[in-house]
Formats: sequence, structure tokens, C-alpha cells
Amino acid sequence: MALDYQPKIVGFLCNWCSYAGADMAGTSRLTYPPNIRIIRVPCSGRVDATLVTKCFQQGADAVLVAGCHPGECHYSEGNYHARRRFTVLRELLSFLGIEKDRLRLEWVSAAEGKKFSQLVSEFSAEIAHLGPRKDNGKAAGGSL
Amino acid sequence: MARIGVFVCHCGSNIAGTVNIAQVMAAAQTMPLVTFVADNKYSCSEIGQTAIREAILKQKLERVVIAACSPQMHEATFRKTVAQAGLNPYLLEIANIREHCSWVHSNDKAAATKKAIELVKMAVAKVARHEALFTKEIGLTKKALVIGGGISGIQAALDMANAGYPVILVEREPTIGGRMAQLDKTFPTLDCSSCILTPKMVEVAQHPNITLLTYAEVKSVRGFVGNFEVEILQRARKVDASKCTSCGICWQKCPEKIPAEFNLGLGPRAAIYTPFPQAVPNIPSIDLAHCRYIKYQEFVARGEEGKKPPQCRICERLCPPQAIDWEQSDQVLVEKVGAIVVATGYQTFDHTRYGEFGAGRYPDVITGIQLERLLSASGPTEGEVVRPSDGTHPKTVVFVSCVGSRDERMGRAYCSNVCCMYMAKQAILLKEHDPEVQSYIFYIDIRAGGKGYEEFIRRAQEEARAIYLRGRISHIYQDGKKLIVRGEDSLLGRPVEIAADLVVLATGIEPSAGAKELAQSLNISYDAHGFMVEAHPKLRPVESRTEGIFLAGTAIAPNDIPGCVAQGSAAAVKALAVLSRPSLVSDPMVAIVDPLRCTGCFACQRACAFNAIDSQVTRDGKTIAVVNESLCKGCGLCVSACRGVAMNLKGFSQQQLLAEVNALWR
Amino acid sequence: MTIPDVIRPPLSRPLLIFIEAHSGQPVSRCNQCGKCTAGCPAAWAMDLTPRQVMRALQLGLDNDVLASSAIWLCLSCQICSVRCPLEIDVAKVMHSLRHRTQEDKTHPGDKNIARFHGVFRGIIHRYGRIYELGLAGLNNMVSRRPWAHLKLFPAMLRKGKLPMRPSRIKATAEVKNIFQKVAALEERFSTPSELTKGDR
Amino acid sequence: MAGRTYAYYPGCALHGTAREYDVSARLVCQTLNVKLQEIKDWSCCGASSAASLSPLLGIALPAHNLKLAAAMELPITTPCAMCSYRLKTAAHELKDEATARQVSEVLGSAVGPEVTVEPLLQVLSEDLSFPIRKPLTGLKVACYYGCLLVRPKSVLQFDDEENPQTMDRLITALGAEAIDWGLKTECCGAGLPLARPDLVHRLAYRIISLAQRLGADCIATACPMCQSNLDIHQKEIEAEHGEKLGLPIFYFTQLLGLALGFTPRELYLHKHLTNPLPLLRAKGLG
Ligand SMILES: Cc1cc2nc3c(=O)[nH]c(=O)nc-3n(C[C@H](O)[C@H](O)[C@H](O)COP(=O)(O)OP(=O)(O)OC[C@H]3O[C@@H](n4cnc5c(N)ncnc54)[C@H](O)[C@@H]3O)c2cc1C
Ligand SMILES: Cc1cc2nc3c(=O)[nH]c(=O)nc-3n(C[C@H](O)[C@H](O)[C@H](O)COP(=O)(O)OP(=O)(O)OC[C@H]3O[C@@H](n4cnc5c(N)ncnc54)[C@H](O)[C@@H]3O)c2cc1C
Ligand code: SF4
Ligand code: SF4
Ligand code: SF4
Ligand code: SF4
Ligand code: SF4
Ligand code: SF4
Ligand code: SF4
Ligand code: SF4
Repeated sequence: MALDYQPKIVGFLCNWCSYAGADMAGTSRLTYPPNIRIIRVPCSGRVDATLVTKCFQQGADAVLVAGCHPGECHYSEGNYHARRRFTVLRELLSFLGIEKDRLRLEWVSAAEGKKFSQLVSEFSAEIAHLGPRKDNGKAAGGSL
Repeated sequence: MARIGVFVCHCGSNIAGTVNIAQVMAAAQTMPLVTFVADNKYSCSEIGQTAIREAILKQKLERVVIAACSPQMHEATFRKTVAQAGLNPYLLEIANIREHCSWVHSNDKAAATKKAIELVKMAVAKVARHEALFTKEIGLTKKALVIGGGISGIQAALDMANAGYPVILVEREPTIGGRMAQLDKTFPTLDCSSCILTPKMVEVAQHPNITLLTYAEVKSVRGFVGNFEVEILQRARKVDASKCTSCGICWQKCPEKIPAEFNLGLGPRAAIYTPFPQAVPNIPSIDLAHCRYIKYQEFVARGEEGKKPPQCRICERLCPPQAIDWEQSDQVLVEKVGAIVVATGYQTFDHTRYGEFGAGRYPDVITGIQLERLLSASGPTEGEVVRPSDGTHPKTVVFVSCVGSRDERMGRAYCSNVCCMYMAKQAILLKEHDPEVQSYIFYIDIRAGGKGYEEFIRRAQEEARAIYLRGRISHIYQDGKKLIVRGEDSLLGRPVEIAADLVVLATGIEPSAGAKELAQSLNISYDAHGFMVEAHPKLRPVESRTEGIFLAGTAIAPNDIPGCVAQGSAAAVKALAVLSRPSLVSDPMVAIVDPLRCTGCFACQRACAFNAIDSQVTRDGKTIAVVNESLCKGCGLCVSACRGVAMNLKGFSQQQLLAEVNALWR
Repeated sequence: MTIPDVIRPPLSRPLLIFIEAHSGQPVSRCNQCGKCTAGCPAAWAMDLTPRQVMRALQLGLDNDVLASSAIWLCLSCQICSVRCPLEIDVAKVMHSLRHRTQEDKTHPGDKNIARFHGVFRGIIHRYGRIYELGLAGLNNMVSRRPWAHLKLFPAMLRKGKLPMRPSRIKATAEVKNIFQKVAALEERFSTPSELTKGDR
Repeated sequence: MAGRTYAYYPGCALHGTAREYDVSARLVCQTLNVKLQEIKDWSCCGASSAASLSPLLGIALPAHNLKLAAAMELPITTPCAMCSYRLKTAAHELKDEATARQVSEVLGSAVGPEVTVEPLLQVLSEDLSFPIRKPLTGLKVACYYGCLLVRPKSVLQFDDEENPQTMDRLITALGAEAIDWGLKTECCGAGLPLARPDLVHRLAYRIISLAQRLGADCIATACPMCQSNLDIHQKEIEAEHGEKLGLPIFYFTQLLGLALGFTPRELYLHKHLTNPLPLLRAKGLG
């Protein structure tokens, strides 16, 4: 594994909890590796298969989906939808020849800046350890 | 093609100290559709905002990206800024290069700069696909509905009426007042319950802004915040309220007597009755299930042979103004309201489920509410506390806490919140009524968290000499005239047995009958017990998850009178915040269906937690989904549920999010 | 059971873990309401009341629990279990504790009862059925109180309530076999040490 | 009920201290056309002692008898509350697969949980239209169920745990009066009279004296341990409390037998230590 290998991670963060949690990491000046690019979504339940597969198709090394803790969803149960979809998506990934672990679902509240920074650090390290994608960098095309 | 302007903020050194602003600006110049790039020391300052406004006008910018702090911080600010320059406020995107970049990557300036550039690139790609969005103004009915006329509902109705808005108060029983009307004195100050309640009840009846509908129930609710349509069933009293003078002759002379619900069976009432002397309104109702004339009519209608029951009609004959109206029938009223307050209150746990406490077999094992009636000067014994079995004065009284509370066996894990306090109150009152009374209070722990509550418990211990025993009762049985109560003094670790004259079960609080059904018809959430669920347990405690429907009192959870009154007022303020608006403004970031792509599978509808998706038939006969924009909250669940890619979310459309992803690799 | 002057709760609570697993009962859930003890017919005779047994388990006072008379005085009447507001089967916990003392060969907190059960079991083992006169006699012998209950015997014998000879069954071998196999199986399945790992 | 046949499990006590229960049970069953086929070579259910010391033994011993009954293809009935409790509990526990596997290993063959066990009280209460020859008019009876018939309801599925009515209804059908009282299902001390007589005396005293204070002439039981704890120890209890109790303790089958016309002697009433004959004579039933 090359030492200078820098994975690229796309993070879909829900507006109400996790995006604010990432803000909190900033406000608290907690550093984490610069590998993640955050896309704001209203709810973790908004993230669908097309978005996730698009990331991998483009060459993302990993995707993080984060939302409010169960029971705390701003829209009452959007995160449960996300959780259900997540299991299916991981299956889909392995079908496409991508390690399941490259997709992660996490609950981060608006107050959990520390959790967020740790999460990104760990996830980056984990993905760096996994190394570059072995499926020729791009998932099988076609939208789902 | 749109002309995009990019503004990069230094935030003093907050951003500029880590991110190389010049490099970001240079990169932005090369991004597609970007026609103007500038930087600002402090974008949010007045100088910064003016600079942005001027650039929009001068450079004829059609879209704006501001690379600065988190949108949580200043999105609203900058939407206003661009709007002032004549741009649609939704044609703005913020790249968060502070919280998500400079502040977290201060240790690697090059990487931070690279990341900032990518964040700007994503924002540019997204903003290019923004559409102008327009808020809509929706009219509203400036009238409120309050369901339930206990102290919570009364308070809410009065506060709204006093603020100048019309209110309809619907109460199921023949009178308002709720459970508080049954209480004798109230903790922690021992004011007489009816002395503080009756004036409020009268105020409700006389308030020009309040329409009081008692003996009535809400049948159905349609619509949304500002525009609810409610069907109310007004049950027939068989008494013409416009004629009745409340003289009371009818209920004194009616020969049919049944146990009075208001006194929990401790005394009788007539078939034509008002629940208690200070009832509001003080118009009697005929209890159809027990009235002899009604039974007579039913007998005749059945055409049976045999001895006819008596016709009776004594009330009709004796009523001076001839107010009895046998023709009166149930009516359905339809009303339009803008906001609803649900205050349907509680009932107490049915203790007959406890076999070990005699399952209701022992007459001298009574409930807390029954003791309130016995203590009350206007109660069935005129304030004399006597044993139901033989009318003697009890000297040894045992209180049993947590009956139907904190008991998973009974499916009730929660604490009923008020019983610790009312047991103390009743011990004090018993002592006042009869100094020879010795009270024993079995408790698990004493929950007295309110203002002056702990002090009140001490009064029960010191002044009323109540003996507190820590332990739960296991068994009550009759031994002659005595009731043997077996518990443990868990502080000594020994079993305890007390031969009591009277046992008072502190039965827990549960939602009123029919609460779940009402919640269903209102489309608001309720928990496993039937308590209404708040939008947020801490921050939105009197709002339901459905906009425009508010909650108060014991309908939410067990609570005491101070809490109920506070919630009644809080719910009124929340409802007034809706009613007082000139019109309602809709959030334009809602879902939208592409009618050409929609297959009518309604996966979206199943995903939507807010009932915001209706069906509609197109001209060519296809049934497709349509979003009710006033109900939609913009969560986007429907979008991910829609396999046909017919559903989209304005402001977070599929194209926009994909553009952000793609931008990362361009 | 001796009560120490100061309780120093230990960091690990192996007995709690074992009992919760063995009995399937959430002892940690007990909120010490005391209802079990309030209804228990034998609580007044116990050194630790049923509630206190639950408490001592929660606190990790394992030796106190295992040496208590409570677990032997428990009559398995189930009053505690059916009335516990937190749906803890206290009687089952008592059972599990008794089994545990057997496995650990702990000195029983009530010798008479423990011995009685032993004698009772021995008689079934031997005859396949209970032989009451033998039970009483043998129980007296092993408890070294040969004259206990003596007042009752004459009246009972007179009334023909105590047959002199045991009611034997033919298939005593089968019953003996049951005892043997149970003993063998229990040897195999008793793994308390494994169950007690992982708590602190 | 009438005409049905049961695999009869008397239990050890009914061959010893509780002979009169066995005798009276057989007599009334015969009269009421309930056929009892004693399980051949049944063995002890283990009572509380087996289960106290080993959970597996506590199931295996009754399961052995369940197996014998299963071979007879008959439901089991037993007069003894302890036996019915142990048999039913075993049948219940056998629903658990792991337990069933262990037990079949012990017994050498599988035993299903499907054998039904009904206490004799239940069997005889199914049809209360008895051919009564001598109604028990004027007799006030405290029906005492003890713990083992009703608790826990989730397993035994018999009657209310706190205020059962089966025996009360049966006694009422005999023309007697069943008093309402609160210690119907209180424990009498079960199998501990030998090990801890002090305990049994205290519990029995509470039960007997309450029944008496509430006006009962006697107590009816459906368990040999209840009967013997209340009856055999009554003299000693009286001595300890310096109080004359003298409350006869019947098996419900004996009261049923009296109403069906059997004589006290036929029902072995002379076996009781607290002599019930004066009471019966006083009520014109002796
Ligand atoms: C024994 C006892 C003593 C107490 N003592 C005290 C005390 O001393 N001090 C104190 O602070 N608190 C005391 N409390 C608590 C107090 O009673 C409550 O806090 C208070 O009465 C609750 O008021 P509420 O308006 O929420 O509910 P309620 O009083 O129950 O009012 C709800 C009303 O809604 C009506 N309703 C229900 N469903 C519908 C429907 N579907 N449609 C229309 N109407 C409906 C009901 O008929 C009722 O009139 C005591 C409680 C008990 C049980
Ligand atoms: C350790 C601890 C943990 C807690 N945990 C929880 C929990 O988990 N959940 C929960 O619900 N509650 C919790 N609470 C309770 C919670 O903190 C309070 O309920 C809540 O914060 C009170 O808010 P407040 O606005 O009433 O008062 P405060 O938060 O005290 O706000 C009062 C404000 O007024 C200002 N102020 C004071 N005097 C003046 C003046 N003269 N002029 C101008 N300004 C003034 C003060 O500076 C302060 O900013 C906890 C409390 C403690 C102590
Ligand atoms: S807009 Fe945000 S980043 Fe810029 S100066 Fe203001 S606070 Fe700082
Ligand atoms: S008698 Fe007539 S006027 Fe008087 S209270 Fe009754 S209905 Fe009203
Ligand atoms: S008709 Fe008779 S029974 Fe009916 S309300 Fe009138 S007086 Fe009462
Ligand atoms: S308030 Fe007191 S009595 Fe009532 S449930 Fe809670 S702890 Fe029990
Ligand atoms: S899920 Fe999509 S296709 Fe199906 S009904 Fe909804 S909008 Fe139409
Ligand atoms: S965006 Fe959410 S609230 Fe709106 S229609 Fe879709 S699922 Fe319902
Ligand atoms: S009854 Fe249950 S919760 Fe209460 S002390 Fe006993 S075991 Fe604990
Ligand atoms: S089962 Fe044991 S601990 Fe429980 S109440 Fe009965 S004797 Fe007491």
C-alpha cells in the first residue's frame, strides 16, 4: 500500500443532525483527514441507490451516509428508511465487486463533533488500509 | 446560460489563515459558467453584503456561490442579501469552507486549499441546476378548536379567546371541568379545587369568543394547518337549552336513580341530571340508557307483548318552562378552524386487574379519586369520610402507591407523577377531618419534584403524622371488619402487616378512553399507551408532529394542575402563532412529481410520513401521485422511494446532488 | 451468613451474571420495591428477604447470597414471581441459587432443609417412590434429631397414615438409571465459569 | 367428564399419609363414571426436592411418568396438587427443544409435551350436575387451593391466581356455602413440615384461624400437603397459640362423597387427626 495513497470519500450528511455534527467538529477545531467531501441532504433517507452507485462509478473510494440517531429523526423516521436501504445497498455493492465496508451508515447528532471527527479519521484509515478499489476503479455502469 | 458569481470569504483569518484564498479564486475563475469571482474579508458584515449586492447588479449575476461558513450559520442571511439585489433567494449556494475545511484541516494548508476548491466546484455545479423557487401564501381560518374541557383545555381556550380569537371548545361530557372538578383540595397549597376552577368554567361559558359545545365529540378532521375542516357530533340532551332555567326540579323528581359516575358510584344520580351542582353549562341531560320513558318507547317500538313499563315523563310534566324536548336529535356540525389544541386528559387505571388487592371485591378498598369525592364538601357524603361498607369513620387508613404505574406486569412502566403528591395531600386532609386518623403510606420512592412539593411531603409526615413505609404492597384481604394489608418495610427488611379500616389505592393515570381513535382521526402520533406524542420531548413539548395541532395536559403524559395549566397556555401561544399570521407561507423546498414519468405505483405515498402525497387522475385516465405542498416537509423520502425517478425534491433534486458528485471528478 | 461492618462492593459480579444466564431472569432490573418480600410466606424466617437476595446479587455480595438461608427457606410458592411488578421470576432465581450451591458444594444456609431435600431425593432414588415413615426417620437421623416430630408419630401411625413398608415399584432400576444419567449430563453441562466471564 | 377415562397418577402421598384422598377420589369417580386407570408402576414426581437440587432431575422424573401415560394414550389426572404441578411444569418445560433433547437422553426415548394433565379438581368440576343424595346444606366451607394448583397461571392455565373459583363452585353445587376469603392461594409451608415445622405452623395458623374467624366450619383442600399441614399439625399449633381451633380439614372429594351418599367411614374420615365427625353430626350430615 502506497503511503501517499489518499482515498476519496463522499459523505452524505443529513441537514439536521450529522451536517451540524460536522459543523460542530469545525467549531471545536477537531482535525481530521481532508479526504471527505460532504454533500448536504435533508435527511439520510433521501440518499438512494442512484446517488451511492454514482459515487462509486465516478471512482469514489468510499461513501459515508450519516443521519440522526434512531428515534431522533427530524422527519420522525427517515433514518429508519435509510437503515433498511443500507442493508440492500451493501449487498448491491458486493454484487458489483466492491467491498461492502466501503459504504458506511452512521448516526451522528448535532452535538457529536468529536464522534464525527473520529469517525472520519477511522474510516479514512480503514479505507486507506483497504487500498485502491480493486474493481478497476469503476463500478459497472448503468443507473439503478 | 446562467452567469454565476463566486464570493470567497476570509472570515478574518479563520479561513484565510488556512486556505489560500487567491488559489481558490483562481480555480473558481476556470469553473464552468462562472463569470465573476471576488473575495470578502467578512462576507456577513454590512460591507460584505453590500459588495455582494453590488456585484450581482453590476455583473448581472444570475446565480451566486458564497464560499464561507456553514449554511446553518448564514444561509438565511445571504438569501436575504441576494433577494435585496433582485435575485431569487433560492438561486444561492453556500460552500462550507470554514467548519468543514479551514477549521478542521488547519494542519495541512495545501490539502485544505485543494478541498476548498473542490467544495466550491461542487457548489457551482449545484447552483447551476438551481431553479427559482417561490413561497406561496395560503389563507387561513383565524379560529381555534380545543378538544377536551378539563383544566388544560379550559386554560388554552381562555388564553386564545382573550387574545381575541374565536375558539370552539368541544367536551364529551355534559359539563366542562374534567377531573379537576372531582377533586377536593389541591396540592401543594390546598386551595379548594372548585373555588379556583369554577370561575374559569363560568368565564368559558360567558366568553364572547368561545363557543362551548358540551356533550359533543369530534368525529373527523380533514385539511392542514390553517385550514382544518372538522365534523362535530352534538349529542341530544333532550332538553332545550334555550328554555331551561336550571331550576333543578326535573333531577330532584326523576324517579330513576343510578350510581353517579362523577362520584364513582359512591352516590346516586337521576336519569335526567347534571354531573355536579356547579356544572357548566348547568343544563341537564337525559341519560338515554336509563330514562324510563325512553325504555318505554323502545318497548313499544319492539312491539312486544307483556306488561308495558311506565311512561314516566315526570320531568316533562314538572318542568316549569317546558324545556324537555323528546324530539331533539343528534346533530353533526361542520366547522373550519386554523389550529387545534388536543387536551383530552386522563382516566385512572382499573384496579380490578389486581387480584391480590381483591380485584374490586372489597368495598373498603377505594381509589384516590373516590377518596377525593368522600373528602369533598359537595361530594356524596358532604365531606364526611366514611367506609363504603358500613358508613363508619375509618381510623387506620393505608395508602398504596403505584397501582397500575411502574408495573410492567400491567403494561405500565411509567410513573403517574401525581399520586405521591395526592397521597400526601389526602393524608393531611384526613387528619384535618378527623385527628384520630392514622395514615400509612406505602411507597417505592416519593416523587415530589415540583415547587414546594418536598416541603409538602414533610407536612404530611410532621403535621399529619403520616407514616411512610418504603415497600410495595403484595396482598390485601378482608379479616372481619378489617382489611389486612401486607407489605415490606424495605428499610428494615421486614414484612409488615397492617389491619386497616380503609385502603386507598393510588391508581395510575392513563389516557382517556378513545384517545387513540381521536389521535388517528387527527393523524397525530400516540404512544403504546395512547398518550399523544410531542414533536420533540424537550424543545417542542406542546406541538404534535402534525403542523397546526397542539397538545396540552394529561393527554400527553401524567401531569399535575400547575403543569397542565402551563401547557394549556403554551399550546395557546403556539396556536396563536399560527392564527395571528396574516397568511401562511409555504416552504418551497418540497417534493414534486413529474406527471409524465409517474407510473402510479405509490411507493412514494407509503414512504411519506406526513400524508403529503395524494392521488390524482390525469386527463388520459392515469392515476398518478401529486404532492400536497402544504403538508410536505421536504424530507425527500419519496424521492428515494420512487423507482420511476418521477419524484424530485426542489432544492435537493437528483440532478443537483448528482452534479455535486460529478463535480468531484471533473 | 455474617454481615460485614462495611460493604465494599466488588468490581466483578460473577454470581449475578451466572444467575441471570442460568435463570433467564433480569435480576439487575429489580428496583427493590419489596413486593416479593411483602407476599412471601417465609420472608420472616429468612436472614435475607427475597428482595435483599436480589439486592445482594446486584451488589456482588456473592458469598452472602449463597450462604443465606433464604434460598433454602423459599417454598417455591411463586407468590413473588406472579406479583413482581417488573416481571422477575424470583422463585426461579431462588431455584438457580439452590442449584448453584449444589454445584459449588457451598455450605447451605439452612442445613435442615438442604438435608431434607437430600434425604427425599435419596429415597426416590432407592425406592422410586416416597416412603414417608422412612423419610421422617431418615431425616431425623441425618439431622441428628432422632426424636423430632415424635409427638406426631403415634397419632399418625394409629390413623394408618404412615405405612410401615415402602410402596416399592418394579422399575426401580429405571428410576436409578434416570438419576445416573442426570448426574452424568449435569457434569457435562455445568460450566458456570464460562458464564461468569465478561462482567466487571 | 362422565364416561371419560384417565390415566390415574395418585402420587406417593396418596399411598401413605393421604390414603383417604385416594380412597375418596376413587369412590366419587366411580359414582360419577369417571374411569381411572392407574398408571402401572408410576414413580415419584420428585416433588420439590428433586427440582430443588437439580433442574434436570426435576423434569426427568415427572417426564418419565408422562411417558408412561403417553403409552396409554390417555390424559393424566391426579388428585395431588404437587404432582399435577410437577407434571404440568415438566410438560411445559419440554416445549423447550434443548430441554426436550436432554430429557430424552436421560429417559432413553423422546417425550413430547403433548400429554395433557388435569388435576382431579378440574376433572370433577367440568360438570356440576351431581346426583346428590345428601346436600351439604348449612355447611360453611373455606375452599383452600394452596399455591400449586394455580400458580403460575402462565404454565398451569387452571384458574385465577388470586381468587380461584373452581372448588367454590363445586362445593356450592353440593349445597354447602363457600365463604369468600383472602387466603385461598396462600402457601401452607408445602413440603417443609419435617425440616422446618416452625414455619409450617405459623403459616397454617394464619390460614386456619382466618377461615375460622370468617365463619367457616371447615376447610376443603385439593392437595395432600395442604391437608396434612393444616390437619396433622393442628394440635401442635393449638398448643403453641393456646387456642382451640378444631377446624376439620377435608379433601374436596370427601365432601363430594358425603353429598353423593357415602358414609364418613367409607370416605376414611376417621383418618383425620382433627375429628370432623362432631361437625358433621351437628350439621346433620354424619
Ligand atoms: C386522585 C387524584 C388527585 C389529584 N389531586 C391533585 C392535586 O391536588 N393537585 C394537582 O395539581 N393535581 C392533582 N391531580 C391531577 C389533576 O387531576 C390533573 O393534573 C388535571 O385534572 C388534568 O387536567 P386535564 O385537563 O389534562 O385532563 P382532564 O381533567 O381529564 O380533562 C380532559 C377533558 O377532556 C374530555 N375529553 C376526553 N376525551 C374527549 C374527546 N374525545 N372529545 C371531547 N372531550 C374529551 C374529558 O371528558 C375531560 O373533561 C390529581 C389526580 C388524581 C387522580
Ligand atoms: C448537571 C445538570 C444536568 C442537567 N441535565 C439535563 C438534561 O439532561 N435534560 C434536561 O432536560 N435538563 C437538564 N438539566 C436542567 C437544565 O439545565 C435546565 O432545565 C435548563 O437549562 C434551564 O434553562 P433556563 O433557560 O431556565 O435557565 P438558564 O439556562 O440558567 O438560563 C438563564 C439565563 O439568564 C441569564 N441571566 C441570569 N440573570 C440575568 C439577569 N439579571 N439579566 C440578564 N440575564 C440574566 C443567565 O446568564 C442565563 O444565560 C440539567 C441541569 C444540571 C445542573
Ligand atoms: S460569512 Fe461566515 S465565514 Fe464569512 S465572515 Fe461571516 S461568519 Fe465568517
Ligand atoms: S325542570 Fe326544566 S327548567 Fe328546570 S332544570 Fe329541569 S329542564 Fe331545566
Ligand atoms: S322520563 Fe322519567 S325517568 Fe326519564 S328522565 Fe324524565 S323523570 Fe327521569
Ligand atoms: S407518582 Fe408516586 S405513587 Fe404515583 S406512580 Fe409515581 S412513584 Fe408511584
Ligand atoms: S413512487 Fe414515483 S412513480 Fe410511484 S407513484 Fe410516486 S411519483 Fe409516481
Ligand atoms: S418530501 Fe417527505 S414530506 Fe414531502 S412528500 Fe416526500 S416524503 Fe412526504
Ligand atoms: S417484587 Fe420484583 S422488583 Fe420488587 S423487589 Fe421483588 S424482585 Fe425486585
Ligand atoms: S417462591 Fe419462595 S421467595 Fe417467592 S414468595 Fe414463595 S417462598 Fe417466598
